[in-house]
Amino acid sequence: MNHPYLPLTERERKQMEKAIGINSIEKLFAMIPPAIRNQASFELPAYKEFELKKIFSQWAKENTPVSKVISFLGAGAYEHAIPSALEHLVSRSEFYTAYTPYQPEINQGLLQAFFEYQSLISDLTGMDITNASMYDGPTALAEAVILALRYTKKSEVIVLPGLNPEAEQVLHTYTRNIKVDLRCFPYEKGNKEEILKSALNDQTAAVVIQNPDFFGNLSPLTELISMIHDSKALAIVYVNDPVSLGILEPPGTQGADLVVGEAQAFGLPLSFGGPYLGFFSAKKEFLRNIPGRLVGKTTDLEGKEGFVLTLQTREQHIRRERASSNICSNQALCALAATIYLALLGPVGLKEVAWSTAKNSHYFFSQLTRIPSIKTVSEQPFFHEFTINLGTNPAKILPKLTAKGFLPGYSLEKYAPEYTGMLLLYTSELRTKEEMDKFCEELEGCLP
Amino acid sequence: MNHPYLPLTERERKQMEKAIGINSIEKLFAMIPPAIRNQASFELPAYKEFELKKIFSQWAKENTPVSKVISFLGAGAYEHAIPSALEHLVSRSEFYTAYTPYQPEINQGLLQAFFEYQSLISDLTGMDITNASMYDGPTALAEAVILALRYTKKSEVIVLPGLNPEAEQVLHTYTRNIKVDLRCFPYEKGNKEEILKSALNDQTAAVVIQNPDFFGNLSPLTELISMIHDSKALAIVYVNDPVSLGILEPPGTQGADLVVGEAQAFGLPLSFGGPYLGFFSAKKEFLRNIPGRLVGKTTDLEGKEGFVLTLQTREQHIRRERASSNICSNQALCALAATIYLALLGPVGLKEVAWSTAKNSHYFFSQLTRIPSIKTVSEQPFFHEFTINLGTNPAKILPKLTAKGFLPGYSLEKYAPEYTGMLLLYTSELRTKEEMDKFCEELEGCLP
Amino acid sequence: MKDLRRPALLNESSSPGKRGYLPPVSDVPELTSDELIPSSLLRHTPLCLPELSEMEVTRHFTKLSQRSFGVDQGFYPLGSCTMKYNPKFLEEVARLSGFQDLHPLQDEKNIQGALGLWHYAEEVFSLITGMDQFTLQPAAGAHGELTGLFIIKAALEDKGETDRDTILIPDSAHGTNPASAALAGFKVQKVPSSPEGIIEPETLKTYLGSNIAGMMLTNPNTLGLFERNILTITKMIHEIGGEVYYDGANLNAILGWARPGDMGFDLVHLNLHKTFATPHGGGGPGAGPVGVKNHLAKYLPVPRVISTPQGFKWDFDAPHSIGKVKGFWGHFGVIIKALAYILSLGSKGLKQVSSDAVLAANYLQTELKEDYNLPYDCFCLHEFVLGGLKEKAPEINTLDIAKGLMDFGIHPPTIYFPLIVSEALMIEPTEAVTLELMDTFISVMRNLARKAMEEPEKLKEAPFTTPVRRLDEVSAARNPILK
Amino acid sequence: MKDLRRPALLNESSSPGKRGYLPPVSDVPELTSDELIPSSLLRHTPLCLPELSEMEVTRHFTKLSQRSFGVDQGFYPLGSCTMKYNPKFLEEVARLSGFQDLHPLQDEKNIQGALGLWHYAEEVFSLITGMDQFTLQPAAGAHGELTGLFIIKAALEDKGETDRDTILIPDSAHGTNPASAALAGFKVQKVPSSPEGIIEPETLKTYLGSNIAGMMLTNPNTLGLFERNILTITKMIHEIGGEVYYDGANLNAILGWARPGDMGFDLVHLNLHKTFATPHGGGGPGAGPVGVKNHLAKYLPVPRVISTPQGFKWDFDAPHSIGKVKGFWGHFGVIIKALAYILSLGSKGLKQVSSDAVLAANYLQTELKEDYNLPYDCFCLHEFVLGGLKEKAPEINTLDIAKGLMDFGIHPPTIYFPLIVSEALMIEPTEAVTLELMDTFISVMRNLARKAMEEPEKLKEAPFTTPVRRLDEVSAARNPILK
Ligand SMILES: Cc1ncc(COP(=O)(O)O)c(C=O)c1O
Ligand SMILES: Cc1ncc(COP(=O)(O)O)c(C=O)c1O
Repeated sequence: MNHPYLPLTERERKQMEKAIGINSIEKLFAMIPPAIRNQASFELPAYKEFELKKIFSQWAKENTPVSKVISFLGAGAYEHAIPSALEHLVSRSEFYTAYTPYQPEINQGLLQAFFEYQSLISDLTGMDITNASMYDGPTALAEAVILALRYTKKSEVIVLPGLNPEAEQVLHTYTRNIKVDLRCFPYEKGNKEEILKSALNDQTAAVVIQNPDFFGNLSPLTELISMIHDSKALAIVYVNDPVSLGILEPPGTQGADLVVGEAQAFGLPLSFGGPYLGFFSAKKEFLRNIPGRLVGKTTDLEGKEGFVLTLQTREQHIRRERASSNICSNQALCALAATIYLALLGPVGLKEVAWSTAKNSHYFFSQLTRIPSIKTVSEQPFFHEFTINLGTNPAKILPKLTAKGFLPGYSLEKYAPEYTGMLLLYTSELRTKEEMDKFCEELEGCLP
Repeated sequence: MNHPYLPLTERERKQMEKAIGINSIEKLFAMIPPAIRNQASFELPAYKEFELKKIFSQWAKENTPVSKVISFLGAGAYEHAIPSALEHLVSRSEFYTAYTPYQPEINQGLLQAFFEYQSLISDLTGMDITNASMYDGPTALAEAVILALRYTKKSEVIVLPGLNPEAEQVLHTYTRNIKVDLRCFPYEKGNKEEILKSALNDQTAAVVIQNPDFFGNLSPLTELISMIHDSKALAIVYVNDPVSLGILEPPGTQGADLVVGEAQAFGLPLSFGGPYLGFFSAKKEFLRNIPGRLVGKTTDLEGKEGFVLTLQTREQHIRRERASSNICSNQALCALAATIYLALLGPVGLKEVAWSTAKNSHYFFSQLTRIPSIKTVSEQPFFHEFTINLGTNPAKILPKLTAKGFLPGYSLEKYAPEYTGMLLLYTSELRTKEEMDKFCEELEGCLP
Repeated sequence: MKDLRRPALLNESSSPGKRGYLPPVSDVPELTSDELIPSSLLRHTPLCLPELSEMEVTRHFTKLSQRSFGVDQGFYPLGSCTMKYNPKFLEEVARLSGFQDLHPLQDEKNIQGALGLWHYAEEVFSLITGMDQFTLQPAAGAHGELTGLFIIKAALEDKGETDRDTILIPDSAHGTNPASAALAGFKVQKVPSSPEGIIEPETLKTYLGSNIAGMMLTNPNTLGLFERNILTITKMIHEIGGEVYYDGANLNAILGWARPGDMGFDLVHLNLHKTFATPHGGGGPGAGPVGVKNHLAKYLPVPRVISTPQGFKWDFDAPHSIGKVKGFWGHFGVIIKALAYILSLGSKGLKQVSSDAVLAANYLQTELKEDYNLPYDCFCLHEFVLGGLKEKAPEINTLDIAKGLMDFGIHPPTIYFPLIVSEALMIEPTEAVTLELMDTFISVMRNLARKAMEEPEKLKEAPFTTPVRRLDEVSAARNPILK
Repeated sequence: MKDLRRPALLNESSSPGKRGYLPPVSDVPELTSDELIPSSLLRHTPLCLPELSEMEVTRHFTKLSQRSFGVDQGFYPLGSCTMKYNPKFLEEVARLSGFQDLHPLQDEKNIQGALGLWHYAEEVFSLITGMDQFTLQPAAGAHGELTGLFIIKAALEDKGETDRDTILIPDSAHGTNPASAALAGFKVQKVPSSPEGIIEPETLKTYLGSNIAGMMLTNPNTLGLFERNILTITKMIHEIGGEVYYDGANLNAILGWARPGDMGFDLVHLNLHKTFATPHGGGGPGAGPVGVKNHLAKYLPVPRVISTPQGFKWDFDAPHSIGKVKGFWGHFGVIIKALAYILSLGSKGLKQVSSDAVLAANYLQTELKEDYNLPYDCFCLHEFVLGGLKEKAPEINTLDIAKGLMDFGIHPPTIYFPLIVSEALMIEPTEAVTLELMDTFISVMRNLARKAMEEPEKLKEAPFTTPVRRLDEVSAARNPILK
């Protein structure tokens, strides 16, 4: 068989068989019990490249990408403009066809890129150290909570209201088999300070605060964290769109012990939910407890600066069942994309993106809440996402807006049935005044 | 002003001005007469990248690409399947952002690629030498004719019927200012042998034969060329789709002196007519007369093999008004694409493409000519394109086929009014039996 | 004087005012920042991102790329990692806007193509592995393991067998196996391999007991050897009420020749970034779909894609599910590529993949065992493990051989793994290799064996031709500089 | 032993049976090849294309790319060539299927976007240059020259002034100018530059006569100097009935500061691959649109795009046209990129482009003239020409300096051009340069000047760090191996 992905030819196969001393490839598989071998066959068609292009294009066509509509949907995955240069650079095949750079001398490029990534994320979060990436935000959070439990040797974790439901669910899955009392508080249960005040106790290992929270609102981190520290618990801040860190005071300077989150917003396409990019930053006291890979700077035998994977004794391939985590492959290429994104945007660009999303959302909020039947849900400050109450069943409204070419936000009844009628709306920097005005007009027209 | 394409900052500009000893950039332009400077201003808007994406996407959307229809349009530009790997490799920025490799030591990659291109094209055409590319087929032909005139010092050129009209027009433009008698023969004027027999004389510098010709037909090159050589004229063979050389005996082994043509079919997108790829092959006796760049193999001071631009004394930058041509920038990246195409296809793949187009066209021809009112135009063998006579005014028929999602070939009335009713049809390897049958059915339905 | 070929750190070229990209800027009526967000929440700590033009960013990362080694750069026989060629077509198809620009929370109506592809991919993986049901949610192999172990946990809880707290794992296993088991709340019991490098039922028997929740196995194992007692092993585990987990990292050896489902495995993960040619990305993203037999299907993560008369839908209704193991649904971008790869080869092609991979490994093993120790001397499957130099060159160890290879443009094999072979060199050529390349590799390896005897001091200093020479890893760990 | 880092020739890795791509294959009822095409016409000579897998092709060309030097690799101050940064966005936009997959002969109805873009691009070029009408047909700068000269010829014939057979060209001109003039059937008369490096009316006067068809000029000229007598010069040529042609290769110096149309030029070509950032592609494709004043518009090549109430149309109706200078319409793919570049900068940005390019050139000139001869010591525009080392190192010439630069990761400037400066080093930093890079370049150039004195033998052997060392060009030309 000759195929573009199979470089050996029949003649070469024969030649190799001869060198090995066999007369048929079957010999090499002879140790597989016949019962198994006889069952192994299955039928799958083979298509040529140009046929597959048609097949996959057809699948692609049966979807409506956000680029073809006007989207106000965020809720944990955030559309942003992606620079062309990013696409170009991240597609360099030296990067994407490489493995984890275990062999530093021929992989200085990747190692330096991850080192840059660690530096940039540490700068943004205001933390001492950042690892080379996690699978995504929710798993990063789960690992942070596990770290906190192990580190503090306490067993209770408080999750303040407003944690992204994806993250909350993953946290539940990950902690189901360890001794922990996970205390999650619903949004209605009063404000975060009050909840914290009553819930904190000497068994509290850590408190999880998402900021901006799932509903878009901002919390006074400094105050919350100081309460947490007063209880000798660790403060874990979860960031779902780190663009916010361009204009918000970083959790690190406000005392956070661990800052984890989802960095898809840094130049990764929405991609139907993945691959995304979990980040994990910590104070340096947790250096030997954090999961994942770390790249460090060192020198070579001639004294030249270089980069290596370091502190690997924390990791599964060395410490096995006592490792800080089981993570092996991570999201390296996504971390590279985020690094390129930040390098292209720079401080001014990132601030522009952050302010634009914030300005758009505040304008949008003000226009929407002018509509008489629409109710405000919260008085708290928000960043680029907010919740309104339509005061009616969205199932009657949203399909009409969809038909007009809008992706009308996230209907919170999916989050919890008692939230029916509430809509979570996100405005990226791509949205224009005209689009938002149009949406308000159409929405008003749909409302009873 | 700060812009992603302008790396200097205001502070740096000031610093540089200071180093130069000026206090304003205006000083550097002071030698431009004020009258000119005052007129120079014009207004053009500036858009950001994401805005331009929208603007250009809009322009793109106002076109119907062949990928969205079923195309039987060839007539000098040929749709073929393009491998993904080609796109990827030709987009490596080391290649596309480089200049002509005047400095060989840091450009061995480009030079080797052009050397490979020369080798592959020489192999295909059966010729001794091939230059590193020309602007396109038509200009390559014009330069070949000029070479022949200069070389033979004779003044008459015979153009056998069936030369692509684009090439013919360019040939006219290029030769209008030199002493030449360009004798072009219309298609009705009998067969090529007869024309040749009567037209050849001792003033004939060269004869131009397109094979397969514009109407798709194949000529007996060996016989024609031997007649030409009997008259001491040069035989110039023009190839408009070199895919044909995968299965046809090469012009070189049949005696051609110069083989030139258009190699767009080797992996270049249709791109609305350009950039394409002119190729220029010759017998070695013309080595010092051919236009364009040549890459040669040599050794470095340690004896390692390497590549350089060579025989540059033919070229404009050295010989100036006595150069073999004025060409400077050529179609380097297109030649690279063709090289990658041929490397990916290999002899088997290229033959498959050639045979598939040939089989499709012969099937299509047989099905079309079964329709009673459709007439055959020629009895000659053809390759992947052929002409039929609709026996009616195409203006009534073609729009209906277009509305059904077809690009129904090339209406030869555009070529010459007396050809009204004739249709030139091309079938690439991408066409399927089903598509051809459907076309026949629809066409028959449209005919009176 | 600066060496321009060396990429500086991004910050070193930063200069205030330079822009690399101009993002869209809001066009709504201006409000002051304070009216938007209380100043107490705004950033007062300076933001130190670098300021660079597009050209500088492009040059920087282009330089970094040229100091990296991927499959496109050359031979990459990194054992266990299956560094096969990543067809360019996969990249193109995954970048279609109809895939790439989908928000995970869009209405099912508008993502029928994505859901259909998803569903089909699950079916295809079931077919290839002989399993009943698949989840595509896990992000990588280790994550698949964790998911599988969560499932085992959930099943045990369901059955009230919570005192089954131990997972058996061979001593040759990959580090993620014990680490995943621990993270899922299990104890780990190591099972020693026999002198033939495989698990013997006799040995296994001694570890069985009512505390055993199950066993994790790779087959072929990390020595590249097929666990030929596999049917006995899975039967033994089943008999004591355990589940058997298949670590799919080595599936590349047996495509079309054997299926974990048929061997008696209850759970399996795939490494799409190994077996199915999706690029490793310098360390990720991968994808680690998990397949189970029917009795475990109800525990799979939510949601599942189901086909209904009204089209494909997400199904969240799974009361026994372990829940979610990551945000949203899985690595869609990776899954597309794997499916495209599978469909370009079909069942016949996939079997040829394994045939060629195994043939290549045996060819190399045959040729290299003259100069290098081969602790398990028998036919291997897709990879084999050498135990350092045959003729002991006292100063030279496996690390030196690895470094020496770099000077010939070859990526070193996996070294010092599996742990049960001393001075291990774990070599996996994959099917994506030419005979010419293997012959060159063989001659380079022989040459290094000779050098180890003749010029050990020199080899000890390799590599010579890389942008940096051997790096001081000890001081990197002792005094970590991480930003 | 093969060095895997050295790319072999394609044929050397060929092995019968390997496939790199599987094209579509016809599904019509089978006919024998003979029934299709007479066997006498079929290929009997073997076809020697290489047989390789996709992986090998990918690795081959990836290796070749890594042995090539483009703008993305580093500083590229190649004078006259304007090696500015090629924004990545231009590539993306030109690859849209709605542009890339258009057949040139499609119905006008289905290509309104393409024609609209074309028409707009013509208008934009007119605006920038101050010309009246543009053709986008020419394939490159030299091709634009040829087109312009054909137009002059046609106009002369029209007026019956066929004895105007001579074109005046400064001695500093690029080689394509005289070569194009000759190819268009003109005689060439060289006009010497003054000691100040420009054309003096006094000198010019002596060449004027009734045989003069016109003059070609670059402004700023190839020395980077503005022809400050330009208004006098164009007037003088017009007075004797000639046309003045502007070689636009140096337009990057004066965008927004001066327009050839306002200087009195009758024809101008643009090098989109220089001034407007379309990539050079390792030697092409470029594009060389030609603009003319109204009196020459009727001679422009056919077809032109016209805007009608029914939409855009191709207009072939031009009885005075010179005809076509290339197949179809022009380098559409290149034109898209140039327009995208122009619109991302706007008029203000374009003026800043030239301001920065000129500032950078003057900065380098100021800093380098200490160690290198500066034959024309005055402010330059976008480039300047050095005349070798100031302190004569007898063994070292400009070629050695060029080769020496390579070892620092810098592309050498243009050398030995223009011909009127001995040991010429023609330096054009463009606006796409950082101050940091220029300062490094300056220190490298100083270092080389020192080396020329201190270690001339060493410098004579440079480069040392490139994949090959100095190549034997003499034997390449004496004994040409071209395949
Ligand atoms: C045998 C084996 N198991 C598990 C893994 C972990 O897979 P991943 O890196 O995708 O998490 C690997 C990866 O190298 C492996 O080789
Ligand atoms: C001054 C000048 N004129 C003309 C040309 C020719 O342009 P092209 O290479 O596009 O044909 C060049 C190219 O270097 C040039 O520098």
